[in-house]
Amino acid sequence: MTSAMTFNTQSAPVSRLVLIAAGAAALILSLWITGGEPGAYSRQPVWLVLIPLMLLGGWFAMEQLTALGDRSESKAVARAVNLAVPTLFAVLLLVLWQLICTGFAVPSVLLPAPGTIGFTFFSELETLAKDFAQTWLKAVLAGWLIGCGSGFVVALLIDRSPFLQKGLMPIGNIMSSIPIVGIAPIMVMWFGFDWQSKAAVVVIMTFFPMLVNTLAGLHASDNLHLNLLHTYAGNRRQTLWYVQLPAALPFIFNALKINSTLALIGAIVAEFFGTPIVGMGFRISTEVGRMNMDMVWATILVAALAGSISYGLLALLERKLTFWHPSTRAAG
Amino acid sequence: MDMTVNTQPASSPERAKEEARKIIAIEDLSLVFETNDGPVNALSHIDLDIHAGDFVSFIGPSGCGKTTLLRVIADLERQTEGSIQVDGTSPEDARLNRLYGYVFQAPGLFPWRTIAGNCKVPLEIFGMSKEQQQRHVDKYLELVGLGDFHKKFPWQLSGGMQQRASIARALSFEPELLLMDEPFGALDEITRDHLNLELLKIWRETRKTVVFVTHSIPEAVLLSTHIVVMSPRPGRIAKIIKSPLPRERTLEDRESPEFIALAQEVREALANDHRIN
Amino acid sequence: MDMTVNTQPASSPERAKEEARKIIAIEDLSLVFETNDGPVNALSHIDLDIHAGDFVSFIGPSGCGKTTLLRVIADLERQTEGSIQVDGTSPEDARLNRLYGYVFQAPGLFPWRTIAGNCKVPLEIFGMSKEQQQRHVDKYLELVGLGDFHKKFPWQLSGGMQQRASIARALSFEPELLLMDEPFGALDEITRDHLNLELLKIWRETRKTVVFVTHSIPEAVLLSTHIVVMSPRPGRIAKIIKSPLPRERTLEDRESPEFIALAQEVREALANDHRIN
Amino acid sequence: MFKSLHKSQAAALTLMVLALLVLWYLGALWLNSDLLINGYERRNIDWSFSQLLADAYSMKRPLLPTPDQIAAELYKSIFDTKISSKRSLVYHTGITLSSTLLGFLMGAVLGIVLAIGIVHNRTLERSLMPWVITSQTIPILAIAPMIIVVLGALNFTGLVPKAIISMYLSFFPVTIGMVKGLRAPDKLHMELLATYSAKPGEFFWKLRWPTALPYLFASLKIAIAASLVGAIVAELPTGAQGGLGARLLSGSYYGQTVQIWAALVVAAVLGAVLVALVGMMERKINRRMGIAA
Amino acid sequence: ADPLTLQLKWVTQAQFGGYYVALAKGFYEEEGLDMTVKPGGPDIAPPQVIAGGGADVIVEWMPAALASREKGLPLVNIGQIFNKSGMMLTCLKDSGIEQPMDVVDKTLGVWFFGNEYPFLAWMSKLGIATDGSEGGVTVLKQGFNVDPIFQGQADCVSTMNYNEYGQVLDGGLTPEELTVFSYEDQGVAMLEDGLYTTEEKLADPEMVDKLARFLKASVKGWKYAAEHPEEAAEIVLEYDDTGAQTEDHQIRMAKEVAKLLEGNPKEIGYLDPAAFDRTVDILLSGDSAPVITKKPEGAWTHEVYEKSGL
Ligand SMILES: Nc1ncnc2c1ncn2[C@@H]1O[C@H](COP(=O)(O)OP(=O)(O)OP(=O)(O)O)[C@@H](O)[C@H]1O
Ligand SMILES: Nc1ncnc2c1ncn2[C@@H]1O[C@H](COP(=O)(O)OP(=O)(O)OP(=O)(O)O)[C@@H](O)[C@H]1O
Ligand SMILES: Cc1ncc(C[n+]2csc(CCO)c2C)c(N)n1
Ligand SMILES: [Mg+2]
Ligand SMILES: [Mg+2]
Repeated sequence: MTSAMTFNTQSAPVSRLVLIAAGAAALILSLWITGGEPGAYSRQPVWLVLIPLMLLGGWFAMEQLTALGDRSESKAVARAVNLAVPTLFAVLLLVLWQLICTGFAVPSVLLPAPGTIGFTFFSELETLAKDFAQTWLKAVLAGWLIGCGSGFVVALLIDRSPFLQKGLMPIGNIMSSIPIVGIAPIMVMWFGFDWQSKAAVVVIMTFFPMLVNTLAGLHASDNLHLNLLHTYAGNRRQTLWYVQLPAALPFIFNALKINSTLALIGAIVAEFFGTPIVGMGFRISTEVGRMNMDMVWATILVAALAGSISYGLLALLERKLTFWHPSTRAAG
Repeated sequence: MDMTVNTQPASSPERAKEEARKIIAIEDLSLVFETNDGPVNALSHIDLDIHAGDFVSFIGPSGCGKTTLLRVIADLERQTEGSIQVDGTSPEDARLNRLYGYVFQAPGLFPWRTIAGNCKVPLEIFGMSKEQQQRHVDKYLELVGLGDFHKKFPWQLSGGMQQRASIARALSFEPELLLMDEPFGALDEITRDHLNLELLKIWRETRKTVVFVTHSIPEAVLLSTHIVVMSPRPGRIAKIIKSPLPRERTLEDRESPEFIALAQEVREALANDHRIN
Repeated sequence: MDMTVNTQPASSPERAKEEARKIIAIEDLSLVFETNDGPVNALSHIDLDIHAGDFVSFIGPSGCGKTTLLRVIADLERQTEGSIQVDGTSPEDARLNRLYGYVFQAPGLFPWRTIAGNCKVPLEIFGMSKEQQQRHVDKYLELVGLGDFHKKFPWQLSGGMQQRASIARALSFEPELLLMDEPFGALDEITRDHLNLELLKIWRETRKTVVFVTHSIPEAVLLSTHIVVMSPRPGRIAKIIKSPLPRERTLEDRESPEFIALAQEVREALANDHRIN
Repeated sequence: MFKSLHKSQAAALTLMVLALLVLWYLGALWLNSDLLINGYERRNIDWSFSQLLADAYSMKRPLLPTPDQIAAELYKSIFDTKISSKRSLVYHTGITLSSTLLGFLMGAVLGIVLAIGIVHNRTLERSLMPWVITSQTIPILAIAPMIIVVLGALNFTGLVPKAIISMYLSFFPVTIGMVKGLRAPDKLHMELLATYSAKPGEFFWKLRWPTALPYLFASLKIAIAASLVGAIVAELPTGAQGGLGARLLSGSYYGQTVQIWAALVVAAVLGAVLVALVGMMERKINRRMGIAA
Repeated sequence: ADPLTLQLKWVTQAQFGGYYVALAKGFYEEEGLDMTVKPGGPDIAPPQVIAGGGADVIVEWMPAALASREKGLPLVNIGQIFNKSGMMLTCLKDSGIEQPMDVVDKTLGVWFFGNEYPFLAWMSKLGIATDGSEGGVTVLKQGFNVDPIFQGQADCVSTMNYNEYGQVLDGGLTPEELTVFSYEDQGVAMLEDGLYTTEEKLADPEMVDKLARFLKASVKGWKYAAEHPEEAAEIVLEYDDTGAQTEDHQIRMAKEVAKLLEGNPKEIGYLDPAAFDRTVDILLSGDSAPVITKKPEGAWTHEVYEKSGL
């Protein structure tokens, strides 16, 4: 059992690190050989051999790093590995992307190279920041807060009323399977071009996941715990506070996390249907039309960063608040 | 089946009222669970009186309705027929008056609270002052041998320690009536012996009434003033045995002839209509 | 602590080899769990030999390492020091050779399989033919009193019935060595008695070796040829008691003076260094 | 008892739907009357409340159409039009449905395969898992046209690019759910199989897979709804190739509010039906696995 | 027959009637072409499609085509179909807009996605700021329709005279209630629908030959469409996969589009170098948001036109 479940590598940590370095060197080498020369692969397909080689080297390095992390007893090392492996994976993909773009001289109007995107990202920070403020700080945040908040409150309100639940849940389920994109033009019609209409789309998108999850969470409390509160003649508020809410926390966080990515997508989609001339959705669709694909991808980068960071922060908060949950304990 | 308590005839007019207040009075009580497979007769025509200061054990094979009967007393389940009075009122009123403490078969601690925090839950709900809470919790955690574990979380403790914590929680608000559903089932023999003695001591000193579910014949004999032997399908009372043992008991009593005879009586009552499945 | 088996001195040169093959040989074995709070000495300097046909019980307070020791034998845990041989090979090889059947403390049935389907899991994995599977399953479910419950799903059975099914599952592939971790803990006394007798019969008839963990002194005395009394912090063997009782035993033996004396010996060994924590 | 439960569900639902309808009509009056009054005043027409009422419920380009207007449009484009006609909503539903289903299938397979990889390989878990989550933070609508253009360049046109966008949205819940599910087996069950020295394949088929099935179905329900969203999103940039998304877009393009709402209603019903179908499959398998209904 | 793919700039509608007529009437077949016409959509950028190899020739507006050229995608105009611009800004008189300078402080709906250059050029010419600063205009990215003018969200909306302007009228506004600024009249008009391909494709004589035949058949289609707008509209409706277009609407569009074909010094399809220079000059003169930074070289060719024998 023990042997079947743990990673088995014989090599010592030092030789492992050497191998990792070798993998990284192979990676950089291949980039250097072909990187500067647009169209190198089209002219000399031999160089393509480097790509599987590089992927193999990278994979090997990741495997070694993983083994290192799994074996190490120090928490710091484990944490560093947890960061390093996905980073290496991303770097690998980026290098591959860069190599293909330059090596095959892919037109930048089709797919810009990551280097170009990175450059644009930093040189256009100001524009990107304004767009971010418009779309994320206003529409997404407001919509997310209102949507999650109202979903939570409604769940609390109908938790004890089977009648309301029976009536509302089927409707809620149908509503949550409506593709929100369809609602976006209507919201623009109703709430105008500015961020309010985007926030409205976000509210609708986030409301139902929150409602459904919170309700499920409130029903997920241990029967024994409910019985216990019953024997104490605890009232509704006490039952909620002592039993139901803590048990619902993992569900609530689940919805918060899902919603954090949904919200951004919703806001950007809504901007597709009309907006003032600022915002991430506006930027994307406008710059596609202007063939500035580097700017498009820089905006996508901002979206991915914002989404990942908010997801990560929520996950962190979740671990803090649900430290007692078996899944959190297993992970920590 | 029609059986009344044979040792303390509740209906006898000559019983001195002051001697023992009737805490639980059950008359011809039945409970049927409706399930997909059809009705289950969990309890059938139960008659039982329990008086203040009694220590009553329910014993019987799995599925005979011990837990169900305890839950009816605690207003966690309602009978489908017959009547029950707890401390002269309905079980619901008794519950609302916070008359009893219930120890479940499983510890049922909140994983998000420390051991001390768990014991404080009822105290907080009953609106006890902070210092008083602390005093009670300290006292009862000490009693069950968890004095050093205040700040641990339930999942950092063994199953037996968790069960002890749940007992401390039930004791902490000093209810008049203790309802305990196999509280010591998960413990090793020595710890169980120790807690049996502690429970006896608390019972003697505070003159509480205890209703206790167990699978262990020696435990039932050691602790009880009355042993209610139950039998299944439908769940009913097969026999009620009054213990001749004095209130003061020690572990050594288990070797005494009275003890062994009583245990044998219980064993026979149990075996009487037992078949395996 | 350094303690060797006092009843069957493993190192004694005069032991007749044929008399009993050594199935388990543990020498100076220790196991330390590394936890966040620091290391836990679950097992410390264990020396123990178990011979073919023995029925060995581990008894001791909660947390003394009974389960851990059983898990080391089963290759579910690896010692940090010392050595262990199972049937002359490493525990891992013994496991790969499917030498033993393990009954866990909880039933651990698959909820998506019927009772019969659950018993078939090991047989399927061992590549037994369909009819043979059916024959084995029929036989052992009958044995544990579940002959009528083949097609039921686990959650349609009481806890005790589930535990019996898990015993049938371990027996079904007729392993030479049975490792049982408190298999009867969840059963009521009568059912427990019945299964104790069945287990004794199987053991006698098939000449299996059984290693058995229990909390119950009478059970240990009733079943075992050797009782290993363990004590906690660090987990170690406090005493190994060889039973003078014959292999043929009945429930009535529990009233015999030898039985009572042996139980008292175990109780004293247990009480010797027990304190409540 | 079962019956009365059913009855009260129907009663509750009816009541809610009725309440919703009343709110809807009130909302339509409230939203549309502003526009109308503006129009009256611009043209200096005297108007009465009854006229406003009549006009608000029969506008050609209302801010909020009434349910009966939507129903009429639905009737017209579903029953009064030949199914093969491009004006039939059934035709467009068929287009969307086919890419939804194809995308759902691909997403489910991809999701399961990823989850199996992640559960069985630590390196995959560490390298892939964070990016699986990040992938969903990329606004799909932003990359949808690019995917379609790039795939078009590779000669994938019509159904496949749309299905790939559906797949992009639907693989995620499946991966997350299946990783959870494949890790759900009790430690006890894992150890039990270890005592049988079971092989990895046996661990998978006898334990991990059955344990993961409930998780799989829970995520498949989310995935099929996401897949529908993906298909509709993918129909927006290629707004001229049919499908419910194209109906939404052209409705928006020509200010045909009623057409938008009709397409929305059909999309919602389609979503509900698809989720219900997955639910039915779940119940069927649950029954076979003996899990209580 | 030789396969050839055309990518349109927008959804199937009478704006592209000529190509659909040529397709339906078999003009392409006559020229030995196996023609595929791909409709576009709100987020389909035809230059991207041709860069990815998804089309051989595209319908595009000149500013967008020249912008792509600067971005490294060498598009070349091989034939100009529309000779006049149909784009205009339609404003509510109620908002107090009579003169161009009246738009100051108003909210204007503008199409982006590469269609914003004429508007920006006009504002630049008028000296009105578009970045939201004091004394400028508030610009909205207009969605797919003209609703903002009905719902009071904008004072002016962008319209094509052959399409959205009609929708404004359909929506209940009368020409008397509206002020219309046509970019053509304002002197900032740029060449709209033209046919573009890449330098790479033009280097292949066989492709040039195919394109010449394509141009010839297309122009034949356009002439037919201009003469028979009702029939052209009918044909367009047949090709519309969304089933959302209406007959009245398409007939009107076909008639209006026919007017944009007029004014070519030679045949339809001939790119007047003077018109090209005008467009380039306007683009270069815009000081805000430069579309192109230098005069493009080789951005058009008459090779295909001449080879087509028109
Ligand atoms: N909620 C319920 N619904 C249906 N049947 C129930 C329910 N609760 C208990 N039962 C049934 O009622 C009977 C009595 O159950 P109960 O739990 O009281 O037994 P018990 O004596 O406590 O058994 P054990 O010793 O195993 O705890 C059993 O047959 C059980 O299956
Ligand atoms: N995986 C583990 N990690 C850390 N400590 C462990 C682990 N498993 C067991 N222990 C510790 O090792 C000691 C022995 O545990 P073990 O389960 O063997 O006790 P036991 O004798 O079986 O007790 P019980 O009678 O309660 O089952 C205990 O202190 C326990 O807390
Ligand atoms: C999002 C969006 N972007 C641009 C246009 C403008 N546009 C592109 S092609 C064409 C011809 C119209 O018939 C027009 C107007 C639009 N309408 N919607
Ligand atoms: Mg019970
Ligand atoms: Mg144990």
